Amino acid sequence: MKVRILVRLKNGVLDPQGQTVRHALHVLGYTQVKDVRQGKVFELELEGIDEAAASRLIPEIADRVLANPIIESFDWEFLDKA
Amino acid sequence: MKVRILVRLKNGVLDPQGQTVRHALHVLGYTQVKDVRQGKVFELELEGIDEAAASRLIPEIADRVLANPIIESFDWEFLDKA
Amino acid sequence: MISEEILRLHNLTWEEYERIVALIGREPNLTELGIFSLMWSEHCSYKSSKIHLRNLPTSGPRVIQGPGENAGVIDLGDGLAVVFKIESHNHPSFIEPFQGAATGVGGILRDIFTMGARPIALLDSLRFGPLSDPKNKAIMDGVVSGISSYGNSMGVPTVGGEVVFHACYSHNPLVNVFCLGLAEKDKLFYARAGKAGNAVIYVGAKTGRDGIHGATMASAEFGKETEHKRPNVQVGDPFKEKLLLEACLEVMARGLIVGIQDMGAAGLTCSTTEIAAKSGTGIRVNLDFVPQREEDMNPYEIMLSESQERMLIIANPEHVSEVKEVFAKWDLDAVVIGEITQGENLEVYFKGEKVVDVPVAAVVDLCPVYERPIRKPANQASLNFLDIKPLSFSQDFSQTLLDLLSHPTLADKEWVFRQYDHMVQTNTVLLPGADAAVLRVKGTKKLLAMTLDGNGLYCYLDPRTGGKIAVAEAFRNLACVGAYPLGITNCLNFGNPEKPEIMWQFSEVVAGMAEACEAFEVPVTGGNVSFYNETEGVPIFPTPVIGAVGLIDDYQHLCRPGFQEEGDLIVLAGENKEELGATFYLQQKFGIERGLPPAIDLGLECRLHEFCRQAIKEGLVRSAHDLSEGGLAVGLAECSFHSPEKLGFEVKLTESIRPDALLFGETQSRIIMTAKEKEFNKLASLARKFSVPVRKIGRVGGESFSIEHNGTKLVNLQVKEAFTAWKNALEKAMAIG
Amino acid sequence: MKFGVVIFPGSNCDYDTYFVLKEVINQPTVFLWHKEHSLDGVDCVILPGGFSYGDYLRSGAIARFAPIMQEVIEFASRGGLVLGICNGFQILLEVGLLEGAMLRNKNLKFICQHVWVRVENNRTPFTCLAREGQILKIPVAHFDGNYYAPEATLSRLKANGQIVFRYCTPEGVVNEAANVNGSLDNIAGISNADGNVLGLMPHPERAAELLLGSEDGRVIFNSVIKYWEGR
Ligand SMILES: Nc1ncnc2c1ncn2[C@@H]1O[C@H](COP(=O)(O)OP(=O)(O)O)[C@@H](O)[C@H]1O
Ligand SMILES: [Mg+2]
Repeated sequence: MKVRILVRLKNGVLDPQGQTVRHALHVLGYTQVKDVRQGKVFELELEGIDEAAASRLIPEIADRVLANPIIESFDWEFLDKA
Repeated sequence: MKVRILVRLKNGVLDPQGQTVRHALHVLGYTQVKDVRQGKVFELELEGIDEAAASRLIPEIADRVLANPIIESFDWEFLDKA
Repeated sequence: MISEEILRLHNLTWEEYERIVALIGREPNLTELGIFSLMWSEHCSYKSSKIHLRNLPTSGPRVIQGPGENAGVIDLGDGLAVVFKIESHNHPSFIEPFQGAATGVGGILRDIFTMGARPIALLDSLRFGPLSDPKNKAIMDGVVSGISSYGNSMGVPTVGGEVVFHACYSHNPLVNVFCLGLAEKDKLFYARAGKAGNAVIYVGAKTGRDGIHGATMASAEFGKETEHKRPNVQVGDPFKEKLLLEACLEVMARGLIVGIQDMGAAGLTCSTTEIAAKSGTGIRVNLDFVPQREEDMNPYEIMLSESQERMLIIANPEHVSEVKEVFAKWDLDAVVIGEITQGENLEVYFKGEKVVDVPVAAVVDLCPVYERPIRKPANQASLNFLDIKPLSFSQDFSQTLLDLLSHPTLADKEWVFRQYDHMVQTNTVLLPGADAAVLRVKGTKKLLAMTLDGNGLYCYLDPRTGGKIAVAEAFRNLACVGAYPLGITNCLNFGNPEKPEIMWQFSEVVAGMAEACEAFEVPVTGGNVSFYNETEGVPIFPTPVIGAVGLIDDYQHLCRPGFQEEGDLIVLAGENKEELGATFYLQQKFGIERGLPPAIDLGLECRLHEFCRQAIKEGLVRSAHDLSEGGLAVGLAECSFHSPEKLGFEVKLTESIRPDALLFGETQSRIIMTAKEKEFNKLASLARKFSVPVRKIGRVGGESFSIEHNGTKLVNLQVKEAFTAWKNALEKAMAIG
Repeated sequence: MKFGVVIFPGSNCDYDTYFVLKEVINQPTVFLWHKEHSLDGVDCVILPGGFSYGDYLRSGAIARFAPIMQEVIEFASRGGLVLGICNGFQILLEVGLLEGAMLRNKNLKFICQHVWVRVENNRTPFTCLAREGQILKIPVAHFDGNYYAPEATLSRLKANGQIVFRYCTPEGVVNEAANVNGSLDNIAGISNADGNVLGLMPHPERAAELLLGSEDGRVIFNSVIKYWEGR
């Protein structure tokens, strides 16, 4: 079973990386890019666990380990449930 | 218009980040996690550009700026086409 | 079954192949061929350079280990030894700047701690193309962050180095990294196998398909296609290496191991064969036990992989479980993969089959040695011809000085070293930016000084003189902080050795270096050769980089480069001559890269250094700074920039030479000192003792730079303006957009 | 008094801190291993600088789960003195002993240099020998030192005097020019509400000997000793 977890800075928290990428894109002439936010993606391969249990496990892992709730929020999804 | 670009290490390229997270999860008892790959996510807000043009622009930006094509590959999708 | 095509892919010639067949008495299989191709590559075998390197002096009373091991070792006294070495990672850094430079740092660190030393300092010598090209900017940005990432994470301070820009390095950056470690003199470790039956233990990261053919890649000239056809790039894991460092030093301290060898550019191949060859034993390994990161790896891949952060340890079987415990403590794998044998072969097993069986001596010691043809380039004479008479020297010298100071090559390098943790380990006494980095040795009164120096243009125009100057300049930098040289390591960056002109440059540079080392009576304890630095047939300047290590016996005899106090005398030791060939000034102001580099008198140079150290020891000088690129005017400006209060100066000169040669000429054997007025007589008589000319040329003070020549004001510049230009130039050049 | 310096995998200022406490300040000092459950009877725990677990996930994010951290939390809740330096500060934030979080430096580069910080509160165990407003020259060396806290947290920190150090100019002016990494309100170090836990980004152990350019960091270690002796 594969899941994908996206961790992003919360709205309102300054994102210096995103800002720098945006600036770099503008310098290169990509002015259509109005805003950039940068975050992290984790792809986890799970074994020996069913869908329901995974649906409880993933938010726990994300909240406890992968994201820092003071500055970050997360989303997740199954990539395949095999 | 919003797009999301996922940048990940190519298969076979060592992923120290993912390995370290995996190790930490195991120590915490999350042994169902067989593998972890860590990557980056970029969310771009585009303006003054239509869908077709964006579909050409995004891969170009991803290849030139967001990803390091030597060790990373990318995927992208529209989040909304407004 | 071995075709011409396969040989070509392995960078082996037909003659070399025939030699392999003769040595092993049959045709090699593919894995065996891979093993030979790695170990017989230029990178590992030094087949083109060996006969020249033999001319370097390598012995001396303090030498514990000269060339031939992972790093050189010099006796420091107090039961301590310094272990140091330099390595290039030029090609990988061009392909992937961040990872290329990072793994370069990882590799040199392993070379040092393999010997039982704790790395205490890194220095980096970097050369890039002009920053006006965004590609060069990206390479530099990646290289600097790669070094920063790996070194900082390891907790080894990067305390110095050099950064030089020239078009010849545009598609061929030079990334040379130096590391120095400290060890107890009687607890050094070497690549030794001990007796038959000893266990061969694999420790550290798992093996993947990283950089297969990396060592072969480092020995092949760059072509356009490299831009597209990128080989498998290695990714560094500094965290794992930090654990490896601690675990290795722990098993060594506990006396649990017999020998150790890092897995560098040639991975398992190099470590297994070298350990056995150095001890005259055989070695047997079973690849099924090698920890693997990827699936379905074949013996060829496992033997040739360049995965980072791995080591091979030899231990008495009785100690294996304790070794494993130590590695487990640090969360690392330690797996017995084989044993030392009584035979003389490397035997490799895979899935129950013997897949390799070759004599280790053939692999390690019997690589052909080439005496490649040498020819002086046809255009050398015309390159050396320079008539400076037609060059106008009526110009705004203040502006010229400002221009030179704000060229990235001469400008402040803070943009670079601010990204390096240069203070971790709390030993750094002289921070980056000074003539040499200076570190204290905890528990003693001693200070160690280190510097990296090279000048490609000098070597291009006159490789022999360039080689001498590279050594002399490095030692001059040591002398200015009060240190005497203990030894050098060197990295020789050259073009394609199959071209006789390149081999001429190489042999001349090495001869020049040898002559200088002999004059100073300082040994060469190791180094590295990087050939094939060419892009589309155009070679870089021949660029030797000297890594010099010096000692100050008592920390009270440390001298700094910056002006100390208003009113101090400025004293010039050495003489100003009319030498403009090969100068930075001609290159920048007139676009001229011709003529001859400044002459060097090694006898005078030695005496100058002796004098400088003695004057520092006797407390006669308050600051000392050597003159090199940019000459007197740039040197004086630097003394001001390094002074805590940014003091200006007033200098009056009377030589009857061209004013531009006076200001910007790069005559050798010169040091700017400052002294109290009342000490000058003592200083002058000390100088006479060493037959070194010294002379008052001005005074420290004021808020401007003022240089007068026979009553004419040549330079009049506000310190603030010059400082700002010098300080901000690199940051500006590196800004995005 | 007895100091304990925790070693996490990837710590690299552990020995520097130990050296200063033991050899320069001459205090009994021991190392504490991250896998242990005992604090060995120490009176002050120091979480040193470095790159625990490579800082690969987030600085301090994995070290917070180390077995020894349970003991550190327990120790702190009993009023024990805990000092986090650089990576140690980041770990204290991640584990929740201090409030807020660290973002990447505003210039997205690692920064190593001497900085000046102003002592904003000298009524803590870590600053009791300093003058309020005293300016200390201490080096920083970090990638993630850009302190952030939500507004409510920041007001609380201010109201309680929990902001202990701010980046300032050599003259002591707290302004944007002195804010090396972009920290909220120039914050270089904070304490918990009780004042027994302190985290700071600058490295006092690198500023404890004149030979290395500054002795200003000693006041922090000396304060701890003074506080503990006068308890
Ligand atoms: N320019 C040089 N001068 C002197 N010795 C050199 C030079 N280049 C290489 N050597 C020595 O040759 C030996 C083999 O070098 P190298 O293959 O780089 O070592 P490693 O296997 O550790 O990478 C080393 O001891 C090195 O010091
Ligand atoms: Mg080696």
